[in-house]
Amino acid sequence: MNIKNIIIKLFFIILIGFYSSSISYSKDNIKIGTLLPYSGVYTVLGEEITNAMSLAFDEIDNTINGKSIEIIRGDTEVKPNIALQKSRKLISSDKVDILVGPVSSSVALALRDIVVQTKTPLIIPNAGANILTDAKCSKFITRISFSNYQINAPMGTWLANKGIKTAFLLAPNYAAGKEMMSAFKENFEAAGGTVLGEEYTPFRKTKDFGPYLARVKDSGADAVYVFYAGGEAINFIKQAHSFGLSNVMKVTGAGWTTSPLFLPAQKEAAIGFIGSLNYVPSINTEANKLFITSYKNKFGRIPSEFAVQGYDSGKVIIEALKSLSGDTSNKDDLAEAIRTVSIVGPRGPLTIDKNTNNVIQNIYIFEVIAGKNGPELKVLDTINAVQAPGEKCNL
Amino acid sequence: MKLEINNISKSYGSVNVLENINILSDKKECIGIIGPNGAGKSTLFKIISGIIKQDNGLVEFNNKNINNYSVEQRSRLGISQSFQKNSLFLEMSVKESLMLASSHKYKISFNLFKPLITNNFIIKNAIKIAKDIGLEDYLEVKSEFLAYGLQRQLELGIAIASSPKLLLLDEPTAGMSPAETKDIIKLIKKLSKDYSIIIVEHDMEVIYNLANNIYVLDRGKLVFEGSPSAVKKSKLVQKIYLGI
Amino acid sequence: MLLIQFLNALQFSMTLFLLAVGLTIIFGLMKIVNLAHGSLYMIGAYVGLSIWSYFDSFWLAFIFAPIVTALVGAFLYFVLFRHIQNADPMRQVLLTFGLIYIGLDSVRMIWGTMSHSISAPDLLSNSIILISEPYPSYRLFVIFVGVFVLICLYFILEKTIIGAKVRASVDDPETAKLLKINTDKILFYTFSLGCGLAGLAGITVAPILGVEPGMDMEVLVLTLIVVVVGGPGSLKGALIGALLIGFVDSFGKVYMPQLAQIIIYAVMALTLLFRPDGLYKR
Amino acid sequence: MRAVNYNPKLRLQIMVILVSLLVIFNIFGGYFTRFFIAEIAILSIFAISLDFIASRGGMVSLGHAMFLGIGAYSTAILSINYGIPPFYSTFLSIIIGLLIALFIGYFIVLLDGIFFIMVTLALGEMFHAWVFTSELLGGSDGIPGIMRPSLTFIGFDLNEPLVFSFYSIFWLIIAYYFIAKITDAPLGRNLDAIRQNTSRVSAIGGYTKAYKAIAFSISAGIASLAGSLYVQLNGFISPELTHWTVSGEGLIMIIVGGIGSVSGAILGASVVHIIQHELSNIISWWMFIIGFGFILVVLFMQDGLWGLIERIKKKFG
Repeated sequence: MNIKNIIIKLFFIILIGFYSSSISYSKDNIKIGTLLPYSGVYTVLGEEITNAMSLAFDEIDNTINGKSIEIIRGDTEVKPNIALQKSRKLISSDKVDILVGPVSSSVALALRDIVVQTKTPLIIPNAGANILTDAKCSKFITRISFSNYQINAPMGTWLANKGIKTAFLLAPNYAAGKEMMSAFKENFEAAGGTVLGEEYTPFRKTKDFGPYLARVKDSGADAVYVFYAGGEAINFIKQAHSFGLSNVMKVTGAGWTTSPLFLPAQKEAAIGFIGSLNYVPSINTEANKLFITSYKNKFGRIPSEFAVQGYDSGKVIIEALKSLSGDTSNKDDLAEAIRTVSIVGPRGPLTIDKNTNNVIQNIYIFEVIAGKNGPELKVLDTINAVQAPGEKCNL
Repeated sequence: MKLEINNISKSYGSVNVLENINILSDKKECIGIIGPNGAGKSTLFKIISGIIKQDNGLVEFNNKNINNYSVEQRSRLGISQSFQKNSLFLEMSVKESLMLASSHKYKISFNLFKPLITNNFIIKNAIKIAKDIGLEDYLEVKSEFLAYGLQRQLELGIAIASSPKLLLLDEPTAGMSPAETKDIIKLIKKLSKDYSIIIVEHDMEVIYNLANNIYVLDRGKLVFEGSPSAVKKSKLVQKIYLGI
Repeated sequence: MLLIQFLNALQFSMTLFLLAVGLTIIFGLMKIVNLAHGSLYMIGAYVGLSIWSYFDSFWLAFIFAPIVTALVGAFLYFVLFRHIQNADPMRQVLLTFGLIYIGLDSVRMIWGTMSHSISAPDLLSNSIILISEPYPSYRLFVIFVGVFVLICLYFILEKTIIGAKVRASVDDPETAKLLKINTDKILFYTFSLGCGLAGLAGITVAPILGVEPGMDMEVLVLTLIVVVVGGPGSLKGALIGALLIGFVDSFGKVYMPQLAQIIIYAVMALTLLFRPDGLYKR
Repeated sequence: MRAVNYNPKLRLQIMVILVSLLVIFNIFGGYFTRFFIAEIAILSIFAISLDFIASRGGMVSLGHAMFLGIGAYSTAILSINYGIPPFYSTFLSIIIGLLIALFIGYFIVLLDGIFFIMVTLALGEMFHAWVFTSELLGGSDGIPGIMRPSLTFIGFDLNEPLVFSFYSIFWLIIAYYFIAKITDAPLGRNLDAIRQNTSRVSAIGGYTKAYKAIAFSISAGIASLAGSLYVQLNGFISPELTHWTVSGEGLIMIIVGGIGSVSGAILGASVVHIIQHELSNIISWWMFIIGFGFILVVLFMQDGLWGLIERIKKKFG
């Protein structure tokens, strides 16, 4: 037997394997492709979003006008290049009708061109880069979550009006961290506040905030304004507590810092933190209570704001498809249907900004207080229908 | 060829390994350096070949101060060495090892595109050397599969492939059986017609057979210099070696 | 402020030392650069997390997490490292690279992907007032653990027969064999000890730095830098390297925040430019 | 570091088979497959660059993703900020990578084994940290909207996936040819000798530092080429590409393929990339399996797939 034959056969087997598996056969379903992290550091966000979205579909028995809804998962691994690869597979091989994703902004920016070129509607359930609904906006990209500006800007005005005169800013050194701080700073200074200093910590490499905390304390500001997520949020809050930061100034920041995902680990160290976010579990509406109960029943834990964003993405998809009677053949119509949806979700009323395709939503300003089962988020104030600017976007 | 070693000293901490060593050679000859273990002969060898630097003194080659020359630069001047422990290119064939060893001499080593194995001149040179060292039957054999004695011969071959002016041999018979030793002595004798050689050895019989001038080291000092017959007669040398 | 920063730097250095010392003795004895060292640190923290949340006792976790990690190390030694001892060193390094992948996914499968944290024991959960500034007493405890381990290791290596045997095996394995020192046994114990120290580091800093997937990679690079700067295989080097990197990093963050990301790499590059074998060559 | 047997003939045979396979699948494959083929071709170029210095000169680099990044970012910046046609920016990127590596190489190539790994790792991490926060390079979000070269004047539209895949395969062949040539040339053989026994090459008068520095910069140039093609394929570049684990994955590829065989690197890149893609579609703990498989290869397949092919070939004559 010839060596070449063996090698060729071997390779055909491997390659045919990968080729055939990338072809999908069912044609009648409505296919929703997700581009979310299912491995790597953000896995928990990918799971929350997918879980909650499937919950929304479950409520209508996964069918619209006789067509069943199918979720096809694409694992981005939080790497833009992998996400691109997966998006090509979902769009060309699986022929999905709508894409939902991603979690991080760099991945969203990487996906931007391919979804616009292939006219595949993309619903963003988390990534917050301002530019996605500004200079890089498109009618095929609809953001259900937030823009970084949207969450932080109200807080600047609010804090300044509550008598905070000076602030120190602390955030991870990457695009989102900087966008959030500049949104806060702009509005804080416009309302008469002064920023005494700002520090950007190496992103995902900072575990010990000790050196920075000493610096923040030294500044003598009325408040420190921070944005952290994940392990960094837990570490920051716990370490700030152990250094007694809250004794000398208010600890405030973007609300993710004390997300319900991290509160069980932060415990009483988080008490006193004032933050702003587009969702807090204690919102007192029927829609929210219902959502929390059904999510808890199915997945065994309290949903986070990420889950809410996933759930609302599902809701938006359902409403859009209903308005088209389940017909997804015309991509332009589909995109138009998505951006004209308005719903009332767990976080309150949502509409899509016609000019930018960014969601218009309430922003909640909350304080972490001691509750019966550990710390809770208590709403201090609600800023209604906050819009994000997008002058460079012409839709 | 002229090699001059002038007042070389070397110490490690408080231990003087070499003290004021002088060696002069200005003709084609075979110099032997002997001494008991710890006499400092290996250190002297390494200083001549450039592996380590002396603390004091001067090494001159063809009237040129080469104190600051590295091993590579000394080799390019024509000082080539073989090692006490085999130092071969184990994954290469005998032929290729020898070709490589001469590639620097003939200034083709920076060539990016003409395959080494198609360079006829270098091949001829390698085959000639293989004959000289008695490995012409093993040209295509990988070095790692050669018997130990043959590896020792290849060790010499690589050293002479760049047609050096001075050949430094560090215990060329180390670890060999008496029969193999005989072969290698024969080989070095043949080579000494073409090259100036310095041999470091603790086996006196080998040196008596090969060298025409012998330097005897003891505890870092040069204690005797002379022809093999003079060394043989010297009471001092016998005392050092045999402890009488 | 300066005192606080000094203590922060010292505490970070001691964490690095706990990690680096295990890596460096393994390197000294086996000439293996164990890239999976960070994974063992992570395992220590996670095992500690489980013990802590099950028995609600930090001290139990503090004692047993390093032991479990050492056992994992012993297991790895028997299954893998024993067999590749004489293999090509590069191959050994790459094999441990495969272990990183396995460690990452194993932790994810067993403990999930959430970030967790461990509470400091009640005894150490308060702050101590140092010149009118509160300083968390747990951080002082971390410094104490580092110094304690340092003293123990020094004592074992310099004053006991076992230590002498280890040193002999590091310096000259062939002579050690001639002296009938059972190098296999010594390798086994020191390898496990090194892994256990990584686990100890994991559980010790968990109340400060938390427990989360990906924590292995963060410390791996830092630890490797400490070991290389200090001089692989040298206990003294590990200490000096840890202090250097710890202080440069902590003070760099405060006084040169723009360079915070690259300063330790620069220190390492400069060290190796001028001392290619690290600060302490064995 | 041990390399596979030096065997130019088998090397060429495997290369021909692999390229034919890539071409066949490119012609008959769909949209996704074609992109996938282009990715494989580009990763193969990167693997070749790693393989070259690991096997010729014994330099295992954990910072080579830096050069991937240098190629990618140079291409992006040159074509977006300076309006240089993408085709020429590819060439310029290669030269930039080459020169930077020559400068770096001058300082680091003589470092021994593990020290070399560590310094390349440190340099790579420094570069990553810098890119991650650099305003010019788009920071953590990266740079979108990078154009592909326009070859319409000779009738090729590179925006077609089919054509771009062929374009990538074309570059793969060039890279292979170039590296294979150097491997066989006196320089390549000397580098191989350096890997086996550096001090002896010094003793016979070799210019060890110069050889290694040249090899390092050639390898960096090839890696830059891969980076340049990669950013043109995706139209996007972000700092993730420069992380040290990317270099690590490259090392996995060449170990699986067989170190020092050039075409083995391509084989390894293809197999690892396909398995990775397939596994991550099926199960979420694919890293576990990859890691386990990698350990098995290191333990039991000393020369990787190349060694396997060699053995099969021996068996069947």
